[in-house]
Amino acid sequence: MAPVLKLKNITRLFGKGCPSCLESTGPDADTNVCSHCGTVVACACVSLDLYHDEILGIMGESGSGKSTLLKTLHFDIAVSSGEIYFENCADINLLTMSPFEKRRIRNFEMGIVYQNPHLGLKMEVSSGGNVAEKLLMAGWKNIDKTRKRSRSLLRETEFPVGRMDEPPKNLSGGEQQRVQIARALSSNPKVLFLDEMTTGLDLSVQARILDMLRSLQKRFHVSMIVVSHDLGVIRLLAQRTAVMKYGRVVELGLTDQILEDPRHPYTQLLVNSEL
Amino acid sequence: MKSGEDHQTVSLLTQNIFRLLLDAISRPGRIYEINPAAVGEWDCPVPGVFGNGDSFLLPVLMTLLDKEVSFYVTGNKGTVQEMAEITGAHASVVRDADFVLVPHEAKSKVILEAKRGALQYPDEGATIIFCVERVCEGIENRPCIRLKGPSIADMQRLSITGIDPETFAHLMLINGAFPLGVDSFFVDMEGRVAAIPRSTTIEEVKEWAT
Amino acid sequence: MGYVAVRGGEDAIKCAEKLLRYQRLRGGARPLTVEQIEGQLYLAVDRVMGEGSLYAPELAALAIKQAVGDTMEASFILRAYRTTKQRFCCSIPETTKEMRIVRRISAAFKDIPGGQLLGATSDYTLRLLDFDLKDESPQEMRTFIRDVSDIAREGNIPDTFPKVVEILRQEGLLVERKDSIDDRSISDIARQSMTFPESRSGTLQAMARGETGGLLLLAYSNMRGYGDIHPTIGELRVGFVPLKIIHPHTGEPYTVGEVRVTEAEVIARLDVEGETQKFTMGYGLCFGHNEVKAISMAVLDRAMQARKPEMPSEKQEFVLSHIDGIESMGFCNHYKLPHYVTFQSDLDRLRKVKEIHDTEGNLKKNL
Amino acid sequence: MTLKEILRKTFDNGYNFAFLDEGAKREIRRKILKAVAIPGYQTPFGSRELPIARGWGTGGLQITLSIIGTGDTLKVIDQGCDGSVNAVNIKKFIGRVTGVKTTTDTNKASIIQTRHRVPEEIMTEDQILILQVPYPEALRTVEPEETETRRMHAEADYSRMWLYLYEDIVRFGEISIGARYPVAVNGRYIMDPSPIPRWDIPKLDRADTLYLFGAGREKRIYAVPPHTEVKPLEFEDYLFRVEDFGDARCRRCGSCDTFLDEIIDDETGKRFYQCSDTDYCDRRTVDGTGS
Repeated sequence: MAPVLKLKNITRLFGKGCPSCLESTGPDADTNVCSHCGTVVACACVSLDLYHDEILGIMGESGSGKSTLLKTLHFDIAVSSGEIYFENCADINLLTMSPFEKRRIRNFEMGIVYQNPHLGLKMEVSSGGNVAEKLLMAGWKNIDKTRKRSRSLLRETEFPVGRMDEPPKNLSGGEQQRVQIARALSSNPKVLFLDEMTTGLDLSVQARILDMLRSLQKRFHVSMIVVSHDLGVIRLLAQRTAVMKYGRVVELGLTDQILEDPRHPYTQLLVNSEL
Repeated sequence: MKSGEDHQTVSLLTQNIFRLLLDAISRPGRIYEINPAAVGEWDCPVPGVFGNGDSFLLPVLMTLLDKEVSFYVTGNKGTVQEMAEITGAHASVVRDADFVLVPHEAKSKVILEAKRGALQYPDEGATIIFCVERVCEGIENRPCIRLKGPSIADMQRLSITGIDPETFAHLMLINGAFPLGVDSFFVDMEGRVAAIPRSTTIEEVKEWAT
Repeated sequence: MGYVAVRGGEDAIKCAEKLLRYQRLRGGARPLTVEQIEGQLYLAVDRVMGEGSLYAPELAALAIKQAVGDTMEASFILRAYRTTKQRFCCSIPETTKEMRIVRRISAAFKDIPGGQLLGATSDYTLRLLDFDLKDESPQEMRTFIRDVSDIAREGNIPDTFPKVVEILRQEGLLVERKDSIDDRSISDIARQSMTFPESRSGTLQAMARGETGGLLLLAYSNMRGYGDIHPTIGELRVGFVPLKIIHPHTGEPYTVGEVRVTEAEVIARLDVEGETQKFTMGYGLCFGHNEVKAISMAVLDRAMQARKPEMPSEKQEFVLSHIDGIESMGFCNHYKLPHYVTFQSDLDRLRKVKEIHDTEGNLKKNL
Repeated sequence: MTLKEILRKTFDNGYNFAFLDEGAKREIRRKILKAVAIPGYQTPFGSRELPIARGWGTGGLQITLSIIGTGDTLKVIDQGCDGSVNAVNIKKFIGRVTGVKTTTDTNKASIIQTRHRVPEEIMTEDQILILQVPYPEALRTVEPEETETRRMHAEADYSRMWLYLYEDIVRFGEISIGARYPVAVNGRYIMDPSPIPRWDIPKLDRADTLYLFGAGREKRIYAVPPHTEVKPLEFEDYLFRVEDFGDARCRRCGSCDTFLDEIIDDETGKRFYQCSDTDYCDRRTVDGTGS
């Protein structure tokens, strides 16, 4: 079956770059800083496929490039080179599209939940408004219907709907993440990106949100990419997992297999340190 | 145009012509006429820019062009230097030109290369001035174009002769991605003027007799 | 009925104009001559020329008289006059290397090639009210002028001075600007609306005609830490630069006069270029003698080079949109115009909202 | 006055006909044509300083001066009133530098420059209405940066404006915008109609008249050509509404179908209403169409 999203050789450098950047960095070189020009190689030649109804995990330590990768997929950060193909856009590399088309795809085909809710939400606007914004973007012109839809989405995320007219700045961290999820799902997107979304939350809240995400994935038939440094999150959500280090994917496979029987020494280190 | 008074006369004449152009672009496809008497008062020789019969073109150019803008003339290159001297505008390649002049019956394909502006600044799209034999109100069942869009109450018919028949297909192509596009004026040999701004959709081109 | 009553307002306007003139003259003092203003209030004249963006000392002096000493208003009068003048040609871009200098200092070096030249400044004088000025007699003035003519004579001053920043440039310590001005691309903000990001020439023009106080405020916010470029004055010059145009007939450069300007080159904190650290520079130049303006301009010029603009003084759009005195003064004053129609419209909404609030209690239940 | 006399008069004053130099007029005229060709789009222009202050109508004035000719008849209003000090001042200035006829009669004017009102009289295709604009950017309410608002217009990315209206309704139960109500022009650009009351918004929609908008300080010109759709932003269940004067009537002409000024009587402290369009009110009073 064709993937929903296909990444080919996604590379992102921070710095001016030089011909030696790629070969002088990576797990073998044990660094992501180019020794010739000082450029940071955040992602290098990452190729991944995301399939229907799948949750793909990306794990690695901070600085492994996993968050940068996710942000390039959502067009938050430009790539240095690479291609992204999306099921609904035939054979067109999304990265060659106009800002206008990119925005349309991002608004209607994608959703994202950031670790930092300030990135995903307008803190002064009501929570319901934050969810409604994407509907308004799509041309909804009926307040009552918009509110009903926002309310039901918030209910799905187990948000206390009585507080939907309060701005996120008045809410707890867990509630803010629920608003982000409701907002991300409001346009019925094909793919959802989750960037360390439970990091920093209480363990009990974390567990409830993860459960809720699993059921939402089934109900909304949305494919997800979940970035986390937390093996627990990956284990609970992801069917397949990619392990990243210094901007490279060092291991890719079924999550169970990777966690039970890691091949790459780095993965082994990660898994063992977790135990 | 030396004394102050002559300067003032030009000032009023260009005002007059500008108002006509403003009316024309506000009501696409409608015909407006330059008063021949007004042009007669023009205190400078009015040579045909592209030869005889376009004596109304120069007043239009004087109204719109000056040293702040650039222009391009399709075909007939002989007039470029003269036009630059009279108007003060500088000649440029078609890609950069603020104004593109298409003489009588010249092939209009080159307008495909004219500036269409950027999404942030669509006003940078070029203004095209077509020098034609005759513009008149279109009559049903006769060769004419049908115009629709903002600025048009219902539908407006327009008939133009002495123009490359491909022009309208080109304009439709260029102005297909509103707000990008070009704005066109058609000036005929008897001083009649019509305009088709980029916002106007050219709906139907019946077989065209030139 | 307030404003509504002011129908037939023409009479009211005429009376207001008369009253203004009356206010100016009723003290009975001898009328100020334009010459006096031009000669003895020359810093005000310079400021008005800069902000009015027209180099015309006599007209600026006249504007100051007409504006009863309000330099903002005077700049406005001068700018409005300027706008009616057709532009026949542009002067040839000039470097300030040829500047005929009357004052020049550097804070970066103890001594500089060509030497420091203090010139006319009140920087080191005690700001004590000088009661002697109350009764300055023409006789005393003449004596004074004769006595000091030795100091004032410019014979000892070289024609030109080397540029201080050249020392750093030659050592390769200065970051060269990538957006330095190319002759062909000089924009003219008086004829084209600014767009952002604005070109460097447009940016410098906007600041050169900016309001001194406005520039100072923004630059000062930067100096205090809302942004922070740590400026050092590389060189501050006051002097005259030749004004040249291309002669319309011969096509040759032709000097038509000279203008007094103040120029500030501010060296600011280190920037990383490649692997080494370098200095960066901010530049300011304005009509007349106005050091606070030139320095503020240079500080802002440098601040706007910030890679990640965060503070107001670092944001080009913010700085350039708010420094024009004529615009900000006009808009501030426009709030004095009647607004009762819009106010009525707002009133209607407020009443409606209140009505909904009062009748439906908790309106959110309905939503 | 003959043409020559007019010319001599204005030129002897030391100023060009219509004050602006020919270069300035040509530039403004070119921008006006572009503005008409792209309805609702804000065209930047090299705004000139005028002898009246920024914010006092310099945008409208530059348009008027650029289009006006000796055959025109001019009317200037402020808040609907021909006699207000600012309107008189502007009219006097234009008269002085052009010598054109002026009028207070809406029907007789070929050019009307206005601040904050559209005349009550339905205007014809032979007339041009020029509105003075303090803030040309309708999106300024939601975004202070020009670079960003320009991008939003470029991409027709208006969700933040709609969100603003949504929030307004959530908080107040109604859209609480008074004047300067945002409109969509030709289904493309969101436009600031200048601070006219909502009462006047419907007059912009598919009108016979050309509307030109000038913002001098902000250096923008925009236009609503004749027969162009102008729709106030609204929701199906929260419709745009004009001002409601209840059963109030004009104290002078008795009108109940015009925009009214609410006035408090100095002596009695009582509230009464009067037409904001003074010319319309005057004519109704004379005609005896009033009560």
